Amino acid sequence: MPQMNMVEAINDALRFEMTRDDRVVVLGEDVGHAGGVFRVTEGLRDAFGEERVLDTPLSEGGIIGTAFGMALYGLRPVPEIQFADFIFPAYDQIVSEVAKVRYRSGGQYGCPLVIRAPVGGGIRGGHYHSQSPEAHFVHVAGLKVVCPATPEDAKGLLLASIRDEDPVLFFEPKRIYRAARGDVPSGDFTVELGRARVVREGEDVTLITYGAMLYEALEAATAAAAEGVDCEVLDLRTLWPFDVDAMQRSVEKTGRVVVVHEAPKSCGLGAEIVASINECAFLRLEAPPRRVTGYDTPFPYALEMEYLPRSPRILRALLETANF
Amino acid sequence: MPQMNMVEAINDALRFEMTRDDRVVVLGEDVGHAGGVFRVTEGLRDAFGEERVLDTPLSEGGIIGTAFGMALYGLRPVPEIQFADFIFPAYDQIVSEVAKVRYRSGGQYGCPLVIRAPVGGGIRGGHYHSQSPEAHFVHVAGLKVVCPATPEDAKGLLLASIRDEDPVLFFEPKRIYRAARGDVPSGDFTVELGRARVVREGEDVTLITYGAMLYEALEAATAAAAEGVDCEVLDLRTLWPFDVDAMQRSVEKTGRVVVVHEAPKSCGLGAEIVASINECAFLRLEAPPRRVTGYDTPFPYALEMEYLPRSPRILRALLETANF
Amino acid sequence: MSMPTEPRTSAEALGLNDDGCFSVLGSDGVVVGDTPESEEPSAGGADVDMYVAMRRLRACDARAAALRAEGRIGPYAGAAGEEATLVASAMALGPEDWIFPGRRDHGLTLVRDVDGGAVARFFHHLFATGGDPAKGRPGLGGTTARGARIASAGGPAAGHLCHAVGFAWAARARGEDVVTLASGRGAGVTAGASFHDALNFAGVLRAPVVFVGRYEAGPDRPRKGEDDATSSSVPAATVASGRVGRFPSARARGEAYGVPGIRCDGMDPLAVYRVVRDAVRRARRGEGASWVEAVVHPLDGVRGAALDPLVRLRRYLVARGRWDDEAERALEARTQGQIDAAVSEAGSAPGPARATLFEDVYRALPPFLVAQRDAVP
Amino acid sequence: MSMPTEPRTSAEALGLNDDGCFSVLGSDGVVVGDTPESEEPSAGGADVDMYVAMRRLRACDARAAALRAEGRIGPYAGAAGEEATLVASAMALGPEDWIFPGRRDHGLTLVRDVDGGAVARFFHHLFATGGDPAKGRPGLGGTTARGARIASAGGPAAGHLCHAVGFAWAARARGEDVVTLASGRGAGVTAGASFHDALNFAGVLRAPVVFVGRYEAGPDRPRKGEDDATSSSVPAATVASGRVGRFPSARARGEAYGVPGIRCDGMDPLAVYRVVRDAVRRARRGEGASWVEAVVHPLDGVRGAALDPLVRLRRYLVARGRWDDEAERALEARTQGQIDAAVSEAGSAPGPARATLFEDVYRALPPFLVAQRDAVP
Ligand SMILES: Cc1ncc(C[n+]2csc(CCOP(=O)(O)OP(=O)(O)O)c2C)c(N)n1
Ligand SMILES: Cc1ncc(C[n+]2csc(CCOP(=O)(O)OP(=O)(O)O)c2C)c(N)n1
Ligand SMILES: [Mg+2]
Ligand SMILES: [Mg+2]
Repeated sequence: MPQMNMVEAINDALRFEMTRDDRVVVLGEDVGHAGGVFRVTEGLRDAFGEERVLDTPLSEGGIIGTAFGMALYGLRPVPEIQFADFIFPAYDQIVSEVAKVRYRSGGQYGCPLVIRAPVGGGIRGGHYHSQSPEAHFVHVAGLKVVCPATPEDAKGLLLASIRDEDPVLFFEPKRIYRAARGDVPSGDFTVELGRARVVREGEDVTLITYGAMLYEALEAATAAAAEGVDCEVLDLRTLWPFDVDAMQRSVEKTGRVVVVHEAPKSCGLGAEIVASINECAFLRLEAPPRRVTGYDTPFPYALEMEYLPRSPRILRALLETANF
Repeated sequence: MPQMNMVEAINDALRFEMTRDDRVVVLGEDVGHAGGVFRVTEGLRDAFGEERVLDTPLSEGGIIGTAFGMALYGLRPVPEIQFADFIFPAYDQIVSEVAKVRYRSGGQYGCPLVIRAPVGGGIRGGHYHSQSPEAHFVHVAGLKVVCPATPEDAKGLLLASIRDEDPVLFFEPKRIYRAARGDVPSGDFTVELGRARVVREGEDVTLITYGAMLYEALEAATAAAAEGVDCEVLDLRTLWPFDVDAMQRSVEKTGRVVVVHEAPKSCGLGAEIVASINECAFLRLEAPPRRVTGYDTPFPYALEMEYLPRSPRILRALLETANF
Repeated sequence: MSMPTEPRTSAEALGLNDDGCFSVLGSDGVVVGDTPESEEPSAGGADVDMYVAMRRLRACDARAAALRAEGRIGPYAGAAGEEATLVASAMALGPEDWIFPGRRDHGLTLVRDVDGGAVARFFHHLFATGGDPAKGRPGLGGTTARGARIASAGGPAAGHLCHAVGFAWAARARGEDVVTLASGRGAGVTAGASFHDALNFAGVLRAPVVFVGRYEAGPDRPRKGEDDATSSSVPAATVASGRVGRFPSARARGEAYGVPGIRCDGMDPLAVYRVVRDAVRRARRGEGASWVEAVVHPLDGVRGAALDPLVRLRRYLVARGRWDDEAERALEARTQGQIDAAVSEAGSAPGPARATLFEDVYRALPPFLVAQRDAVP
Repeated sequence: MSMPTEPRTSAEALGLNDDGCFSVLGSDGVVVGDTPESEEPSAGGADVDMYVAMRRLRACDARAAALRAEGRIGPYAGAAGEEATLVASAMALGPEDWIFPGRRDHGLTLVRDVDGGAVARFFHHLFATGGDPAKGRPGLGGTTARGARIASAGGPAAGHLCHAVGFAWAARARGEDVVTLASGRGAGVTAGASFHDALNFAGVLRAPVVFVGRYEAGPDRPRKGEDDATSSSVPAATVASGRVGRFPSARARGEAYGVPGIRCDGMDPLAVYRVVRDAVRRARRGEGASWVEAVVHPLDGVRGAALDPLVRLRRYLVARGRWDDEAERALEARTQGQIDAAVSEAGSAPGPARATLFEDVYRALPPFLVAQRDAVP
């Protein structure tokens, strides 16, 4: 199997699907001629032409609104938002139009599109190039939200997302765009949406995370093991609808849970995870579920490494939870 | 003390503060000449003139962006969004600009404005005139979120919000705009932000809610009492930062909790309430915290009364929680 | 047909004013302006159909307003006086063309009456019954009629304009000869930021799309600091409620995006037909988007009453021997019969089943929604 | 000063083209066009100050680019070639006037050097030290300088334009004689939906605001289906990276909102000065907003090199005996001294203290943030 990084895996997925299905269209700021600021769409315009890979004006509302129309027509648009921080000008289109059209039309229309956007910090991007807005979309009925942590999942989940009949927010953790490398099946390959992956089995504490924080979590789990705490690490992969069965199975075993994400804590996805676990595994809980997350502040440039929930913070929470 | 409904109380607060503080400016769609679709701003334009009460073009992004500039100048703008459902075109301004300017400017600038918007269902408003988007704002660092349930609180919280140095989302439950009536202190009167109100004391289950659902909750609490379950009902009033101490105090006493809100369940404010209670009162919990909320669907017109978490649904959750 | 030297009524004044506001019919139903009689005034022979559709819309609208007054349906925003724009713009399209309706464009479904069921569906929508094509979910204005090639109206005033652009572009990219029309009403259409996106993207993508906005000509009350922006000769798209905005010419609005703009008398079906049909032809030729402003007046005002599109088109047809009192009576009877039947059917039809609450959030019902559904007491 | 009949260089061609793109200085530093020499070319006597500020900006920018190349600072977007627009537009304001900067306008802080500390603050910002006025939070482009009456730049390309409108309106409503300038760079300024809101609200509110957008004249590579929208005589605000957009005249852009628009040579400080100063005067007279497009070219390209604003203004000043090599050497030495000192200070200054992470989210630290702060390991 070829080794790829995340960027290559996503590019490979787009290339594969654009070849297989001529309804797939890529659009966004600088995705064509320039190949995207992170080179994710590199070469696609040369390979598929200007009618399949569209450079658009710099307006996210226009990008998503236009993609909505393409999807209604029957295409499979894959718009890119250059940084997830800039998805908010398109928020009304996503919340009021994309998410609702199937429902409001009585099922007459669907809006199968995949909005790709790099998320997360740790690359000196600063205040407006580092945020993780997934919870803003989980709370919106009608959307699916995906966030891969490995090149293999990036390809498999992206292909599954494009083939899904519902709109998907596909968040790509940019900190590991190149740092994460691994085997990626060539050709057709999908990873079913809605299934978490047990990345590390363990008995003592369940550690639930996704995206770039998977690696911090694994580092913390290794450190915890050295202290005699055996963590089970779950990579959610699909953030909504998330795999509550996998969480329940793990917590039934461990009775303890720590959730890790980069986004601010309050009303973040971690809150929903904790609340859901309360609903499905309350009697098994032996310690209060902990959240190790970005702080409830805007994203800071100079102090980003303090802001991110890195392994020492996770480790501390793991040990406290294990010893509760 | 004069009796007022919510509309009158809010109008009274605006009138009082505009008289007291000439920096207060009201702006929005149809707020001037027409007095607002719900008549909340009625008479203000005649009383204070066109320079204090501005009819704006129909563009929420423009309304909030312009209000931002007014606030930076030193005014106290109180923009109205005609229905909270239409706040999303302004979401980028609120999330990327209003919420972040104090932080990103190193504290050089603040953005003291109050965004008023009617929320909630139950008035046959349909898909786009019924939503409750509070959680979308709680997750954004830098914002405060308020939602009164009585005319007295409406006045007192609005005056406190306008005098607050930080941006406040002020959500007005439109279902009780006229249905809720009560004594409202005349003249100057504030209710401190961040304090919940114990509306009904009880020993068995803590019922946490806000806005129009307070009345459904009270109805359910009365019904539960008839079945021997004694509920303590908390009206949060300020949704962010919320009064975790009040919740903790109550749950320490009851050990059981039910949260009620109209907004969709997943990643709603209820999730944060449950997660926070896990953090502060885990050992006291005798039953899984329950959420009785709107469903994870878009807001439906015909079936809105099924969608809303009305008292029978709340009652069932109360009894199950009490008997867990 | 020669160009008259003097405008005869305010309608003619509109037709000839230097803002390019175009009209064909005078208030007396007589053709004015520079229209060659050969083909244009008859709207390609569709003028009788247009009249029939306008009558149907007027009658349905009146019944809906009455039902609202009785409290039998929820909020209803009427279309009286706007029939010319709704009907003529839809009929200027070919059957393969698509329409993206706005929040106030429910009347469009009555024009594209593909299988004769449109009147019934209209009232099922208003009563939000189980027979509502939208399953009772949006409430008024959530127009959707896939069978009639009508997309799904949302809530935000201008949100759908970009959708039409993407749809139009997609159809062209797939080699289909389809033109897409985006309809809308009110100052929100142009004030909304989506207007900017839609015209910008339409210009850049050279999408075969026609935007048609209906504007109420306001009280022409000059507002502080705006006296230069509105003048009595320029119908100002301001509103009785006091909503404000600058009102440049339609041409100026479009020019910023490389999209030609034109303003026409929105109560003149033949004018709307011609303007939209020209824009449709332009789009079909691959020349891109157009922006059409159709000026309407409240029918219960002096100006609006004088410009009633039904009166004008009827006079025109009668003068040409294509319509008479008998035809009118027959149409009236038929239409009222349809409406009575539809109201009695929809008015007593059950609402959507409770389980439908959870359908169509996603294509398939996910387990967490199954759980929510099954937990319903 | 008479109007030359023939353009001499491409700059002059810009100055005279029928799109209204205005210039004062030729590439040789000689005044062209219809400018009365009496007052205008000297920029109200501020031309030497302008030159000094431009030099300072050029030197700071070069040093920043070098620091970036060394990896000592984060991403940096330079301003080489754009000094004329940044400096002249800021200097066309009075000291009581305000500036709302965009994401690429960090150079503006170097112009309004109110207390001599601007260079040091500039580098503290780039090094994101504890001495950064923005406390190291935004990273590059988060320009903020309240003491210099400069607002706070955000991230979204056009988000700040409305802020300037509200601020300008507020100042006028409070009876203050303040004009507000909103600055921005790139096609995102006009493509962003906030552009539409800002110009619409500015027009409606008749706000005393001046919008100045810098556009890179692109490779003039005609794009499929766009050949009529860009022509060699109209500097197209397209970008090397392939970003697309329609490029109407500045006049057409503004006209849709009742806001006058003008395009000028953004590498010509005297042209920018005059255009912005006229717009500022207009705003001060209560006549409302203006829209200014300043066309710039990459300095490392053929066209940009020929139009280097520093070269042109220096030639102009030397020809008038207001500048010479000695002055240049002294300025160079002084500027480099300031920069060296600033870089050595900021380059070794500590970053913001960890506790500052939690400050300024709200005016006062709420208990839940105290808890988060105190839990930091
Ligand atoms: C984005 C958005 N904001 C607000 C509304 C609520 N709304 C519906 S109609 C309307 C007034 C429309 O005013 P006007 O321009 O007079 O239109 P018309 O009366 O011609 O329909 C408003 C504010 C909306 N539909 N969309
Ligand atoms: C709303 C928004 N979307 C995306 C970005 C990210 N972004 C920053 S600069 C830029 C490119 C600007 O392109 P161009 O029009 O060429 O401007 P210039 O190169 O002249 O700065 C983009 C996409 C942004 N700042 N704001
Ligand atoms: Mg109106
Ligand atoms: Mg560029």
